[in-house]
Amino acid sequence: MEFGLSQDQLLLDDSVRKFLSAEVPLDAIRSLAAGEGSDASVWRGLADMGLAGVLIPEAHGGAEMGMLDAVVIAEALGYAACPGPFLSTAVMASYLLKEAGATDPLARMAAGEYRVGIAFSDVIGARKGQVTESDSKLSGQSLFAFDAEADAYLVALADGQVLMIEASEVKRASLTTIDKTRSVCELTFDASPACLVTDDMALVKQAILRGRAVQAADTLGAAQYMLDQAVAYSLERKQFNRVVGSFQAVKHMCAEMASQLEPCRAFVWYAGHAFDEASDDAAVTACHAKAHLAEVGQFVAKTSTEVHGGMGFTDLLGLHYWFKRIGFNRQLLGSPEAVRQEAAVLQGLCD
Amino acid sequence: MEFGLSQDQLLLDDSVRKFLSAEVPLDAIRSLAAGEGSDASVWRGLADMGLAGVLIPEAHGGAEMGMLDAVVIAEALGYAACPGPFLSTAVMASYLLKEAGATDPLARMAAGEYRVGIAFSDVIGARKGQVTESDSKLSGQSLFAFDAEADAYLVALADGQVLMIEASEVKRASLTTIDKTRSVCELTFDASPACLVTDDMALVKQAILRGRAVQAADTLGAAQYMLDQAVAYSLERKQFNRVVGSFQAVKHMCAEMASQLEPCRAFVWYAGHAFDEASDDAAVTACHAKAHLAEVGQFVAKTSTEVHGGMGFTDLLGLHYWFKRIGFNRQLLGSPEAVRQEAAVLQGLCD
Amino acid sequence: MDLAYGADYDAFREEVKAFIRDHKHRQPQPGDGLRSQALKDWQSVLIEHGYHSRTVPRDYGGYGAEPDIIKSRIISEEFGAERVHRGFNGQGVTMLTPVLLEMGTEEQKQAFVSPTINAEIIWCQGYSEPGAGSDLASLTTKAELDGDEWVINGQKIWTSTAHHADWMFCLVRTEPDAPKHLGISFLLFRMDTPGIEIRPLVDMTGDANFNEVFFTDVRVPKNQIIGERGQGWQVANAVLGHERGSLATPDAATNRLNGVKRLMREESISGQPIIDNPVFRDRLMRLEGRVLAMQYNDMRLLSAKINKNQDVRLAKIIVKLIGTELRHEIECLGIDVMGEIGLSYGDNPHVKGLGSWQYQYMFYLGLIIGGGTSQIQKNIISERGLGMPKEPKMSAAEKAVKGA
Amino acid sequence: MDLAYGADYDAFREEVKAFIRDHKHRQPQPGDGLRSQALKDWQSVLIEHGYHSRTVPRDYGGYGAEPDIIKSRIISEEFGAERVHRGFNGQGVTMLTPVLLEMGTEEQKQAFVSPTINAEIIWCQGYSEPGAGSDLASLTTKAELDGDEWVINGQKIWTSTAHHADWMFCLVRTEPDAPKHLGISFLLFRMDTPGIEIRPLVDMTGDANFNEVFFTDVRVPKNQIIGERGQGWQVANAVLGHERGSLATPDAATNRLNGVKRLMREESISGQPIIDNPVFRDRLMRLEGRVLAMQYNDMRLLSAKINKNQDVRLAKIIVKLIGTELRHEIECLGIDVMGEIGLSYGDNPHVKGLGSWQYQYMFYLGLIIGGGTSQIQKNIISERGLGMPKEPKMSAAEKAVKGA
Repeated sequence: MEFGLSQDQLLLDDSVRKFLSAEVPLDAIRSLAAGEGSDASVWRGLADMGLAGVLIPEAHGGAEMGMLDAVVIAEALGYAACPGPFLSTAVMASYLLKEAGATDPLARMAAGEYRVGIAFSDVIGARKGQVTESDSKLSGQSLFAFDAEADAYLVALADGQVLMIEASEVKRASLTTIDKTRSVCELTFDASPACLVTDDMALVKQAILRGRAVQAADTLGAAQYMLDQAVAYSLERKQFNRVVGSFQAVKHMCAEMASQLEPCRAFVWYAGHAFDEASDDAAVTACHAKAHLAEVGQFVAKTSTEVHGGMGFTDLLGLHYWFKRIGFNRQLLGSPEAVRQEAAVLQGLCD
Repeated sequence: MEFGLSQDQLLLDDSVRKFLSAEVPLDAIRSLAAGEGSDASVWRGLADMGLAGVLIPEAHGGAEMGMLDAVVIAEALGYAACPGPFLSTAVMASYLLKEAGATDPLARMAAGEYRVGIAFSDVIGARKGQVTESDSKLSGQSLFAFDAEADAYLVALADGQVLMIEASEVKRASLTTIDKTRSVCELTFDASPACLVTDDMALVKQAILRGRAVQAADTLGAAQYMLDQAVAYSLERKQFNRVVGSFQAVKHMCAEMASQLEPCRAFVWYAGHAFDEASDDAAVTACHAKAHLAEVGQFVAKTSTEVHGGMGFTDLLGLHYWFKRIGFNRQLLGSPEAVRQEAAVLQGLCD
Repeated sequence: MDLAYGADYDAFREEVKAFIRDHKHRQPQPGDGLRSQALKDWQSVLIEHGYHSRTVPRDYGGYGAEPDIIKSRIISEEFGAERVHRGFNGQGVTMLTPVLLEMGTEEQKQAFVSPTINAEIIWCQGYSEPGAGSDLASLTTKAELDGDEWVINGQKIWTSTAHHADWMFCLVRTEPDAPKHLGISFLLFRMDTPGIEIRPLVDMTGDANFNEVFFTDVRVPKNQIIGERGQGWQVANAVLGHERGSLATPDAATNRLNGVKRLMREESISGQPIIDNPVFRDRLMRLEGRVLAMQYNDMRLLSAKINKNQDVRLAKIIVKLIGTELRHEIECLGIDVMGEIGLSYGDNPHVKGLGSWQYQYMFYLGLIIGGGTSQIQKNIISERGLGMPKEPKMSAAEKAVKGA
Repeated sequence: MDLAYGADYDAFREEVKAFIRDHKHRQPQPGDGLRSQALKDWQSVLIEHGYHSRTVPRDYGGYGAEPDIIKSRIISEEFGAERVHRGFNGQGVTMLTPVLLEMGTEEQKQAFVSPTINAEIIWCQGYSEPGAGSDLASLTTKAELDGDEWVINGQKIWTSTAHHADWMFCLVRTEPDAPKHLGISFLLFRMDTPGIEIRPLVDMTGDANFNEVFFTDVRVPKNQIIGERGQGWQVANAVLGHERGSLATPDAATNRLNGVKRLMREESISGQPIIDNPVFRDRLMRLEGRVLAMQYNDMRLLSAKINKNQDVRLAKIIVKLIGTELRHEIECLGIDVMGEIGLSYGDNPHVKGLGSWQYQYMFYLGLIIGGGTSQIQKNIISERGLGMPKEPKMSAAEKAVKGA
């Protein structure tokens, strides 16, 4: 019995973190946020390490690892506030295309050469007007698709059909959100030709669940970064002739962050593992992990900013990129309330 | 423009508090909790001061004061954890009988000689089996009636009928609750003769709303007592060679209690005043005051106990009587969730 | 309890209403900046009618009325209800003018009050420093007397209007050997004095709501000091309290809460109006209860100002702590109810008229921190409000160990 | 990640199951007390089969197995699943026995271990004092050597089984002039020694879960000491850590949460099953998420014990803080969902099989406070877990001012 990461996973974690700390310094995030540069080279680097194909079978050029590996990677990506289409291409689209037997794009995806975005708004929480399909042509709007630089999109309709459409076939308007380390867009379809991938609603749901587990890990990583920064800053910064980290109030804020965050580590590991083992509780666990990390993440994001005092509010330390990434994760693929509701439905506690 | 208590109200507050601190020492509460003694002499004393008839017209022997006065009294009663049928007889029953024109019992109620209890379970949150009426005879059970020593009860049926029944006509089983400063019982009716007071559902609702405003004030008083005790104890008790009240963590716990509690003072004043002025917002305000004080009260009750350390957990200081009184108020006449739901309904935000 | 203002005040309210009706069309428009003639004209009209600088003496360009809190409140209510421009109310107006009137020389009053309230001089405030956020007494920007001039070196931070300001009022250390609180002076100087460099300080919202200001051998005439040398701390403290209360007004919280309520009624997710979601509705109601508590607390404070017979010390010092936190949480609900669309920011078309919940969410986190963090607020509440002991100071020996 | 225990352990589990199946009928019944023959017999059976005192050497009456955390876990799981009596596990068994085995003399081990694990001697623990709740080092109960006897005077508090106990293991100050931590000794004595008075300490639940114990010239033979004079602090600390973790097991939290879930499905208010109330359901789900986090954290801790290759320091020291708070909140939901009926207590018929939420709600508040308040826990977490500085000590001068 061993509950924890294997040697391989520890090595994976270590190598991803080393790569990210070299390749995604704060300056790189700033440039991207300013609309300069792109995440292309970072994504290629991650792909070279096998991360773009984490869930893709070896037969299709992937690394054929598991969801626990994806969770380990996501935690490292969150810690670094790393941009790139990991959630969309490497997790959700890879899973869905593989399961649906639409294996054509997988090799290019694993190589980091083809990015597939996710346009699931109609399933996650539809607003006025939904996307409709007629004769393999899509019409309407998908309000919130990620990422904005994808080469193609998987579009999920309310009835569970998923179609794939080349980016060149749609009108794409980039959407500004709080989080500049991720990109989002609005897609407008006008009888745009698309290709049916599956009409199995269960696959859509499973893809979303896997996305949630991975997102929980991303939030854990980002929150851990904010906690680490808060502790370090509090031991440097002085007020009233003492380092602020010697004040009981500040110590307790850090203790509260650590106390809430630390158990999340085991939680997200299990959330990943449960998919790999096809455990009965995988779906409920993914929902709970996502919702729980949304709440803990919000607490840590706010508290760490407060520990940083005025500096936390400024752009100078760049702390806000992590604050916003945590905020982004909170809403993406369902707000905590919506996701908890789903956890209840999955247990048969309500319809 | 003056938002606050009048000279008369300040005098009232002062005299009630003086009376209570003399007549309701901790030992008296202990005796009552042990099932020894009764609240009879205290209630008679309060009645002599006009408190039993606070809402009863002078023509019927009452003091003909207003809801703001009732709120001032309730805060003092809560501060002292004073037993007695103030909420039931002096507020809810007095209001309801007066408005329904059933004025016969009012003089005896004002004199403190006749206690009228409240059996509104079927309206507040019915469990299996409701009370039914046929030919002015009641059958069924009312699960949660207060107080257990009443001379008569007002029984509200789900359809809004309110009947009055003499205690001698019902089977009464005393119910143990956490709060020993209040008494509750279960009433069993077996074709028991009762007297119709009103069939106006609006009167029932108004009586409940007034009860809620008064309860909010009671919680405020009890919570203020717990805060005062926490501050005083923390300045006496030493640990690690310092009074515990000099630790920043303890100071901040007290600051948080005070910060949440202090605005509640103005809030409950207004909740009382709004009824006196028949303001449009009286009903919503009463619900909000009740629910808000339930949450703030719970926070203060827990935090004050923690500031007292192990002593807070023991019976030695008797602090738990206030803890439990606050807990009792939280549930009585509706849990915070139920009451907030009603605040939403009153504003037309839902059905 | 008497919530009516009385007949005289009702008449005054009618006056205000009439003024608004008659003059509303002359107010500055959204495009009009700090330096626009439109703003200056409007400022004059307001002062002339007593709706700005109401209690500033006529000799210094004000309206010269006796202080009357209820009239101020009525003006505030009516202008607020009609969303009429309140005139320019920068830090020069709200913070420096009271200082000048109370502690300035006759010459200083003559020179500065009228241009300040007429928006002819825009001021910025130079109090905070990087090493002295919550701890103003340890500021290190110094000024040394060299002949007839102060020579200033050092740095300020959180200077909100530095890039627009003509002048700064500033705390500097002039007596380095005096005890910390006694070595500070309150100086005034022009922002175009050589040696001043302004760097905008971008914050988490993406805007530069604040600046850093650097001083290198900035020379200021000796007489541009308010109060005596070394008394700057007392001069500044006379108005600091004013700032803390104003960060969290319950009216604004009520408005924002009603904004969330409107949002929840108007927007739907998956075909269901958000207001029909009982979990969000419960959060809304919970916040409404908290807003009401602060609203009546505020009425109590107003009443205490008028009637002066109540002890509201505690009710007052908790406002910043509770009010900023409450606003932050209201904005959070505004985000949460919108799901993924709640992430919209900046030029995102979904932000539209809904108000930028994310912006306010972050800005109010800034206010929770700014003007005394929540930790400092809780210290103050426990010490001044509840009479608990101050933090024990470290012994000299320990300072040597922990410091450096 | 490998959550299977493996074939050997699966076989062991079958053994345990078989034992339970065969012996279950012999377990003590609810009426059987601490002194009953039924309990003693059951204790013998458990020890004989290795389900109690498993790692205590055979020479001292134990089963004499090597420590095996997984086997312990399996025993725990199977006994838990079948709700089988675990035998007597008082403080003598859990806290004194490890101390005796590690630090007792051969004579002491022979004299005490076997009767202790066989429930023939019931022990109580005398650590806490009224003046030294979270601060054991400042305890003042003193023992002076008079010839061949210690003479004890002073008072203990929070002594949970004092009224049932035969013996006490106790911390007393024996070297009044030594530094605080170095002047304490660890003594054992009979509870019927003259001069001992026990007063039950009723707590907020209404029960006397604890006692106060007063000592007046209590004479104890000199050799009834564990370790050396003045080493009592180190002796006690060797096992104190063990106590803190055990107050908040996630299994119990899961059970209680499932209890609330059952309650919500079975009970209705105003004709609506409580589980249909979305606001309560959301609270339930929120708590479930928190319980799951603690459950997997616990698996991680278990794994670290087995595999010894992980740093779980932080994961371990947060358990008491988070676990007790979580339980308190679970109990609160159990109360809230029941509305007015949730107030039921004691002999109230509505309490019935639902479990006494109010009792546990208060009892867990006691546990939040007991064994190191939340404030102490947060100090420990920040200092030992995050490497933040200790509270600065007050200078001697200030002590003089604040103290006394």
